[in-house]
Amino acid sequence: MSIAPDAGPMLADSPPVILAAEKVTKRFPGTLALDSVDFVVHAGAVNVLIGENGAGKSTLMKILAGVERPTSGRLLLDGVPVEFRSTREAAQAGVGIIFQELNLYPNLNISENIFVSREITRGGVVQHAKQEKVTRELLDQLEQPLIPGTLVRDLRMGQQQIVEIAKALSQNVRILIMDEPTSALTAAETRALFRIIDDLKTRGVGIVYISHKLEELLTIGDYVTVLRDGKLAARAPARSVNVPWLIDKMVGRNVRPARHRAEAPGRDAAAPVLEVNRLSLPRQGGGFALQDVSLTVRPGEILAIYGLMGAGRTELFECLMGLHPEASGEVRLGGRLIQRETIRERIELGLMLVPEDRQRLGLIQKLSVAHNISLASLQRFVTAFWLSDRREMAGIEKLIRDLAIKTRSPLQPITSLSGGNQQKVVLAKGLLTAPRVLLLDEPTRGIDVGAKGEIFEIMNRLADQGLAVLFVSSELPEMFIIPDRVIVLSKGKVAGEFLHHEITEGALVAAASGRLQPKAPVAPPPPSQPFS
Amino acid sequence: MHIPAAAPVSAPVKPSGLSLGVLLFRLRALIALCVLTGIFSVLSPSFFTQQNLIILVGQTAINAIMAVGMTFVILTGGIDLSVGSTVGLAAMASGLLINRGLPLPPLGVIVYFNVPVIITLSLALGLLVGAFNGLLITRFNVAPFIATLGTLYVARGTAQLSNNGATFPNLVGTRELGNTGFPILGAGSVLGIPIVIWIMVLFAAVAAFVAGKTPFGRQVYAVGGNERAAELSGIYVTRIKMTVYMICGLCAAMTGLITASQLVAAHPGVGESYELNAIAAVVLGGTSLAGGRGTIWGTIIGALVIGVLTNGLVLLGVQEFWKKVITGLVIILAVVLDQLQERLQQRLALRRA
Amino acid sequence: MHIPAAAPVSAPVKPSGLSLGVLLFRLRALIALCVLTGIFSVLSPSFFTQQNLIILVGQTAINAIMAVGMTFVILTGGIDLSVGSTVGLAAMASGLLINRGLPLPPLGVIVYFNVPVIITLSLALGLLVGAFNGLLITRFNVAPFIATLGTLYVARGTAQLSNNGATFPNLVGTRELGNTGFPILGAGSVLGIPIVIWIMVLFAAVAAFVAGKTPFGRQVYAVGGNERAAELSGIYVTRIKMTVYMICGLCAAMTGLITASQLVAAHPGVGESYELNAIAAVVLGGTSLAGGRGTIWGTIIGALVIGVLTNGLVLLGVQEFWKKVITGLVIILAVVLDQLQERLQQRLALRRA
Amino acid sequence: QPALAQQKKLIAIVVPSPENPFFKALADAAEAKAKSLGYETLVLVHNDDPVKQDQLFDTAIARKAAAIILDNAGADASIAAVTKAKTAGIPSFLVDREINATGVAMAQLVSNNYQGATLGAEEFVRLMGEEGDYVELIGKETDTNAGIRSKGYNDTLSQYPKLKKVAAQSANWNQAEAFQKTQTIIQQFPNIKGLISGNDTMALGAYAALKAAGKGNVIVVGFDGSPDVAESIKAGEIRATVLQPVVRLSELAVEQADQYLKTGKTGSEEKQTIDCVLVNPDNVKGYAAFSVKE
Ligand SMILES: Nc1ncnc2c1ncn2[C@@H]1O[C@H](COP(=O)(O)OP(=O)(O)OP(=O)(O)O)[C@@H](O)[C@H]1O
Ligand SMILES: Nc1ncnc2c1ncn2[C@@H]1O[C@H](COP(=O)(O)OP(=O)(O)OP(=O)(O)O)[C@@H](O)[C@H]1O
Ligand SMILES: [Mg+2]
Ligand SMILES: [Mg+2]
Repeated sequence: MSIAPDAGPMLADSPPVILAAEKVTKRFPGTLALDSVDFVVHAGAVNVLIGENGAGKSTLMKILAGVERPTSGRLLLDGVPVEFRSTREAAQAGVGIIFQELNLYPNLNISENIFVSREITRGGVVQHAKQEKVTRELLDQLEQPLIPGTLVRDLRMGQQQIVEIAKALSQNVRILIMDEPTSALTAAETRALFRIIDDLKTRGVGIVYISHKLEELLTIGDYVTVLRDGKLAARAPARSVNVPWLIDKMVGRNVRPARHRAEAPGRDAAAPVLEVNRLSLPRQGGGFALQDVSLTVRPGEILAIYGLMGAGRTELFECLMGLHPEASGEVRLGGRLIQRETIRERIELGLMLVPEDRQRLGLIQKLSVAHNISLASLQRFVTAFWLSDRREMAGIEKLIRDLAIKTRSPLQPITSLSGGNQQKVVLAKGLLTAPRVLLLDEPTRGIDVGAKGEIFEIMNRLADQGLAVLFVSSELPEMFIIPDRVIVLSKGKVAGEFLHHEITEGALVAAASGRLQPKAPVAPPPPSQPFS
Repeated sequence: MHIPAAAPVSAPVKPSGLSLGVLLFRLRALIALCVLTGIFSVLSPSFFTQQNLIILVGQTAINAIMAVGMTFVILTGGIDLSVGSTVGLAAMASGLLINRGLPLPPLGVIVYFNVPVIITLSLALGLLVGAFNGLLITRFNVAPFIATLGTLYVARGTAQLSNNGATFPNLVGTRELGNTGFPILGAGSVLGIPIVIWIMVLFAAVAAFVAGKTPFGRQVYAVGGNERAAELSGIYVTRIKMTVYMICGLCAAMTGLITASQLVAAHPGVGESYELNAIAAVVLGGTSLAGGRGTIWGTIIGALVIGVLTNGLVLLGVQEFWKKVITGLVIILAVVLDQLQERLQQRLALRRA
Repeated sequence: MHIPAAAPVSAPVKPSGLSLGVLLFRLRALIALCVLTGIFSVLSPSFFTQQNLIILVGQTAINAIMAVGMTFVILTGGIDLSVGSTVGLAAMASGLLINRGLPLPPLGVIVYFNVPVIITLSLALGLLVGAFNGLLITRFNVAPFIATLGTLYVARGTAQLSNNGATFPNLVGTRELGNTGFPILGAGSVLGIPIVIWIMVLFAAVAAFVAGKTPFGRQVYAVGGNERAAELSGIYVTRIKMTVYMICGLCAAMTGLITASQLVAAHPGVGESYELNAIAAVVLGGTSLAGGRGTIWGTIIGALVIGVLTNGLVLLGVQEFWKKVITGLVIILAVVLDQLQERLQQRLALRRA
Repeated sequence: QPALAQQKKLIAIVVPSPENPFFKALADAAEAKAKSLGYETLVLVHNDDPVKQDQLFDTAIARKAAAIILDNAGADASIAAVTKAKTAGIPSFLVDREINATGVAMAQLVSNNYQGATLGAEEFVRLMGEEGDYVELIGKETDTNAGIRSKGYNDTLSQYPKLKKVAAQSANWNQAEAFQKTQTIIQQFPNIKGLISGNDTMALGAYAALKAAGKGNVIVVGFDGSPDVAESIKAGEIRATVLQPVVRLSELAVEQADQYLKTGKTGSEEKQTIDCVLVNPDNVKGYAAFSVKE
């Protein structure tokens, strides 16, 4: 098989190749997603695949898993040419995949999701009990105490991703493809996953691992393959490379690392734009999703909400948007009390949420990129009583440029965009409404370093323009750089609040896990207090 | 955001999971059923008599059997408008086979079958119609609504052509030809219960088992829940869809045989607009037309609601036009009641919080 | 996985975006339309005559106008089975107002309106029926299928009760009462083109504009595409849904008025099972019953396909039963043709890439 | 073929629904007659939808039909269509059902539904022995003939105090519906002695239900005189039906149409009614497709 220029070192003492893609090219109408790419999967190793959003990673994986067929090029299984005409055939060959966009059945429960089409039966009867037992074992491995009988519809993103992983683990595969498996996982959950990956390695399973979390890649990766614009950019053993190398190979240009911007003078004097006072939200079937949450945000401030999954961060945002009428407590926007306002009214008042689950809450899959972006701001493009195409398109194209959304034309169906670019589209929709307070729930999920940098830059820029930006993230590293202030939620309560200079990993983790006594909320910070 | 709201109620309830009480409570339209029964029992002395209840259930059976098949189709997110015509077609087939036999021109002979064979052949015809629908929907991916609408016309037309618009009368068969006994299907009874009812029970029980306990059943729900995911996780979506439409065709044919047997005649127009009743029963039973959610027992309850209503209104001798109005209102109220009960449940759930 | 496949074709195409040629080519069922027209022109000399074409389009209009309203409903992912009954109800309303006037018991007077007012009132009634559907679907979140099925019965029953089953005859009005001229709506013509056709064109044009060019239209597509996402983007889903059902009711009422005016009589049974034709037109026109995809012009083509077929088969004097069979087959073929053409296009697109 | 069509004159025959043997016989007879008189024929079906009927008339006009034989879709709702044809110079000859207007149609030949109903009722009375409970099945209530027949029945039956009508329901001319409704009614009134039906299809459905319930001896009387009921009468099940001389009707209509086209006048006044004939075991042997030889 052909060897890429700098692939020399890695073939020396490398374990055998199970699956190889040779000169694989994939054309979509109007896009060349893959351009004669070579890729190999080593047995008992973690084969990392990285690249910018839209580089072609998922497409390549879909080809390995039999979802898509290559326009040209071929696959070799144990050196023998093979053709996967369906995921079924791929699975029979021992290829398992965890898709980037979750593929679950909301109407079925966890164990049914895991065993669908591979049910455990006796005499043609499905052994639900048995399935649930196995499911519980799998979930224990993943350290997720979930009830196998819960409907997947009622799970949140992170939990759904766990189910996907469990599903893949339940079928003993020779090759396991993971397309951004940790995008919705917390540090703890990720660690659990890594333990499992190590275990799989020892059992000789070849793992393909895609992620945009570069540090993570280097910790578990054995071999790194970099794609750029559908071409093979580089290959190397993981130990021989570092983050700057990765960034350089995948982006080509040097990306400005996310920075904490210089504080704007007098910001702290300004009146708070958003005040939340003793917000509480009961959870169905007992307990509170949120309990007496109070916080204030000033114009031009970036406030991060940190916490573990299930901490209630998403609910906090949902309450602010008015999705939970049963919530109690008061919310003030620019001093004005908000209670009965509809979502539209809140948007017009300058509140905008970029939801965490882009597929279910963010996108209209049947509309084009353009129409998705303008959806929340149509009124602004109305002349007389119809839409002005020209003005609408102008607004849309500006954002596509600002956020560097990778799409052939604004009229492309949204489904044809890569995961990360879809995320950008949702963000673009939010920005087009010209909000005063922007609520970003996991805005950097599934976004490449370059784009992440861009998004943080945008957040900084918006803050400089006087916007208040609240963002939820499960990524510790992000906490140290961008936010002026971090509020940690734990089990629905405010478990701590830290100013930029106070933020340390230990403190955040302690607070998130509820081990730290919440000090009296310090917000708003005293004007004298200098930022560093 | 009523989508999640609906979830707890109409999710495929696993009997194993919860007590029968809860199960019943969870079935849609049950309240409506009780209320209606109550009202009619009060208004008409002859309603809540054993005899009438048997007749009522018997009349319901015809619709229920179709609805059972329809449930599978709707669970996959499809729909079958052709059931009514299939009823007519199967009826005519049985009529033809009994009165005329099967002419085999090449051999220059006419073959007469005995009743069991005739029934089998007519049911097979139903399967065939279903397969035709399935083929259109899977191979040529025609939208189920359109595909089955087409079949609705084709099958009806064929039924009418089969005897050039005329009825096959007096389907008693003759001893010499050994094809007597067809009327028993519709008129006979075992242990005092009409055979029709036994058939309904059989179909319902088997269907409920298949839907709830077999891999096929799970996969039907899966296809309805997320077809693309189903494709990707190796389910033979095409095969599943083919099968559900064939099941639906089979059930419709069964209904056709029963009506023919009851009327002791095969009328080419029989079954017209039955599809609406069947679908109504399914939806009243809490199955979501979007697919993926619903139960067979729910469907049976739905069919009973319609059955009780029709029977009761006849007993009260309500004038035809008022019948229509009342039927409409009840159908709507049945579901509204349901929604309210559901919300109540949620309110309570929160209260408990 | 035809879901993404279909997207590029039937996504709300912005005419500005592409040349009319491409637009037409993209409209579903167009091929079927051309083929049919061709066939009939050959088989029957009197088919492709100006006179017959006008008649044909006029007959299509009745269905097309309903279908236009139905398109909006289906775009939101809903369905309206009650249009047929609404047609009957509106017809009876106009009949009542012309022949009997509006009795106001309290005042002990009977008010007679002139034709424009009568038309307005009847249309308003249509809006009312739509609002009723919308209310059930949004407030009480009853599944559209069931809600409108209920309304189907209620509205039909009411129509029949309105004159106790009888027809309102001879709707010419009287000069003294100043309510003459109603028949013109159905019989009159402007510039040699029947008013009916002008109405269809008007409705279609306005609808196409609304669907393609206004925020409302865009939001209709959004609601059909992903209701929850739409809601989060600040769209008043409830309001949108209410509106589409009211539009649908209005269009149905318009059809009712036209038929009453053509018959110069209001028959309580008029419009029965029209809903199927309307829905068929919409789906033939390439609108997805799942919502979010489709165009008004597609619907018009769909209606024309049905119209040409009916008219052509009558001209040829095809025997009734065969008519059914052929109609069914054509409906199916129309869509199959479409699928093939679509695949071809994609193949080409890839070639070009 | 088209060339030929130009020479031959066209007669359009518009009927409700060939699914009902009654209308089928009507259409067939008319068609046969017209062909024998050297016309081309075009049989059209309106399924009781006046709008469809109106459209069929448009088509008939477009086809330049010489005359239209019509079994209409509504006494009032059909006037416009017939008028339209008249103004287009096409004469309409109505059979079986009248319209509520004169001077638009060339002829309206109807069997005397009222007289027929009276006939049936009298036979029913005789069979019942002038006493006992009975049920009436009414046709589609939006249908003129359903009303006339019901009236004919009741005007006669109400004269016998010992005859008690325990239930009256519409079964919309429909066999299966008649079956279910009868099924329900007879368990409500287990000891009914007779059932009189607005047409034969309903009578057949009703009798099937009665027989299944072991009440085969209940006296059932129908209306139309369809072959199936004739068979049933032969088998001693249904007791009697009222035969409408539909074959005669439509033949007459075609003859008058022919005469009008040749001479410009029909030779008979517009409204013509022909009396119905009772069919019962006595004369059923002489029955053949909607006609009996005494
Ligand atoms: N079905 C499709 N039709 C058209 N273009 C497509 C389709 N699927 C993917 N593409 C294009 O192929 C390119 C690669 O997409 P892919 O999903 O592989 O990117 P990716 O590397 O996975 O990005 P991300 O990190 O955001 O997931 C993108 O430009 C995308 O727009
Ligand atoms: N312990 C729990 N029990 C039941 N439901 C939970 C639990 N934790 C979370 N959920 C549900 O999951 C959804 C999202 O949870 P939540 O908003 O608390 O997570 P989060 O803090 O936003 O974390 P993330 O946003 O990273 O998923 C909510 O609908 C919530 O009801
Ligand atoms: Mg990807
Ligand atoms: Mg969250």
